[in-house]
Amino acid sequence: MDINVKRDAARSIVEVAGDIDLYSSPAFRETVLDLLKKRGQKNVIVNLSNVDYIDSSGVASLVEGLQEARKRSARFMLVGLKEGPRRVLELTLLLNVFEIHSTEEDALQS
Amino acid sequence: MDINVKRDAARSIVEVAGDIDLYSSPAFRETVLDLLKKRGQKNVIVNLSNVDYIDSSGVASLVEGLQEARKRSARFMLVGLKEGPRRVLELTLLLNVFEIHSTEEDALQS
Amino acid sequence: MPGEVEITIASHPRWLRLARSVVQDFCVAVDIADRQTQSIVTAVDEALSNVMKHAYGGDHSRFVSLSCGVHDKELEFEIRDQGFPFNPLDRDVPPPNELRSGGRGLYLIRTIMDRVEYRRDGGSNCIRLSKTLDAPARPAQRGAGKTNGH
Amino acid sequence: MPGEVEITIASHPRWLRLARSVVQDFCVAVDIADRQTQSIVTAVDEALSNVMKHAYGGDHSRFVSLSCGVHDKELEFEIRDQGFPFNPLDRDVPPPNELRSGGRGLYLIRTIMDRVEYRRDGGSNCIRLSKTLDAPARPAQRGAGKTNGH
Ligand SMILES: Nc1ncnc2c1ncn2[C@@H]1O[C@H](COP(=O)(O)OP(=O)(O)O)[C@@H](O)[C@H]1O
Ligand SMILES: Nc1ncnc2c1ncn2[C@@H]1O[C@H](COP(=O)(O)OP(=O)(O)O)[C@@H](O)[C@H]1O
Repeated sequence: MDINVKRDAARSIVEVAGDIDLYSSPAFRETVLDLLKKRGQKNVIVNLSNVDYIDSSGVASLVEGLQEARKRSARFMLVGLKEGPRRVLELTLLLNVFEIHSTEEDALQS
Repeated sequence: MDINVKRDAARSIVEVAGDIDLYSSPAFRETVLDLLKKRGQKNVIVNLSNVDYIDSSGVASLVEGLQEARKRSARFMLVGLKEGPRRVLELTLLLNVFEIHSTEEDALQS
Repeated sequence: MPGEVEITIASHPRWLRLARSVVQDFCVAVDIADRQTQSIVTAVDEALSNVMKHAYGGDHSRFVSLSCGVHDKELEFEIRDQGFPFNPLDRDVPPPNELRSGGRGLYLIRTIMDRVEYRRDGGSNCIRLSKTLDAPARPAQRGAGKTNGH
Repeated sequence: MPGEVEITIASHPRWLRLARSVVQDFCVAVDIADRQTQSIVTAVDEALSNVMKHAYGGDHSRFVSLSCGVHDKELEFEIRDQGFPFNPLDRDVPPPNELRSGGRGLYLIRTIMDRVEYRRDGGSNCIRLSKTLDAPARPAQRGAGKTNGH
């Protein structure tokens, strides 16, 4: 899994490529929580368009990101969900809990 | 592995998709030899642009195709070789034995 | 060996991806539909992750095995470890709620698979995850014939 | 177990693709370059194919194992079968010529790998294929630490 963060004053975009699983989720979790806690970002977009697989530890990291964002009145958005990750969020009853957009542009304009 | 044959009076194009290995090479071999032996085709083009892997049984099938073509004064051409298959032909000292073109169009115009 | 394919990996999460490829390739070889394959990969991956995290408590020096088999309309995956005895059927698995950070693995396994069985076998935990297929899988051809080299 | 990953497959060519994925994923996990990985996959696949074709004479009801390991700068693959005793080092392997239809498997294995070793172990043939890496591979971390669940 590779992570790339694009950041400016208004928002952070976390671009992930590869699988998010027990091996890689700790680094993903840390990146997301850092942006919210240390950097105080108010808009965090996680781009999952290059992620084919996410396991329950990856889902847990997303949930922690969402909780942290709510605590700080920040927005936490997911974009580019592929079929596999979408299905895992559906099965874990989280599909309507997250703010989900098709593309980064859609998320930025929302 | 999937095989698709496009054929007209002048030439046959064998389009292969997937790996050519001990499991799939018998079907590949039969297709190629049939075109030469039963159909008497004088120009056979094997398009490997969707083949990532070829093993020694696949290479053997290509060699048999070439031998059969020579026996019948037919042309036998390979197009769209990816890096992996190209390297296997190189290692087995066959890269200069086959007539190799980049695309079907190049082969047809040659 | 109960299945046609068996893999043993060190109990380090770096090997989970490879184990998922095996499950994926196994399902493709026996003609399971893509969508169903994705879910099955998830269930098996969660079971392997649980062994690494919980049965072995994060110790990377142990091993976990996965056997993949198909019998008529039953797809079967058996996960075996020599760790802390744990019967996943003894545990209540409520639907996960959004506030909880962990606790979705067993839920996913039970939701996706049709049957979860557990047995303690000598010093091993042995979990069998099964899925009944709509149509019989392509026969796995154990001893079903010969391949001729040429 | 000699390696970090071991796989056993039924001796049917339909499982070769899955075995190649394992070798591929193993090489990726220990940071081998793509180009080198491709050749290594070829060598191991040829060894497995030979077991199916020759050691088992095309009988699909047997099993063949592959163990993958890395030790410092040595990448090692061990292939084990219970078939016809055969020492590949006893055989002359001339460079293949264009007129021959078979006979390129052992040549590819020897050309690609740095070392081929054979031993007869009880009723098993055991072939070890090794490749010395330019740089030490990423350590396979057997027993090297702990992963914390969260
Ligand atoms: N293989 C196992 N060995 C021991 N305990 C386990 C095992 N699998 C699950 N558990 C226990 O069941 C709990 C719930 O598991 P799970 O639903 O997968 O969520 P998580 O792993 O995120 O905690 C775990 O926290 C652990 O206490
Ligand atoms: N594992 C094996 N068991 C028995 N015989 C083998 C084995 N591997 C190779 N051989 C013998 O060595 C010969 C050369 O093998 P190889 O170079 O792989 O070419 P091919 O398999 O195309 O014949 C085979 O034809 C076979 O007689």
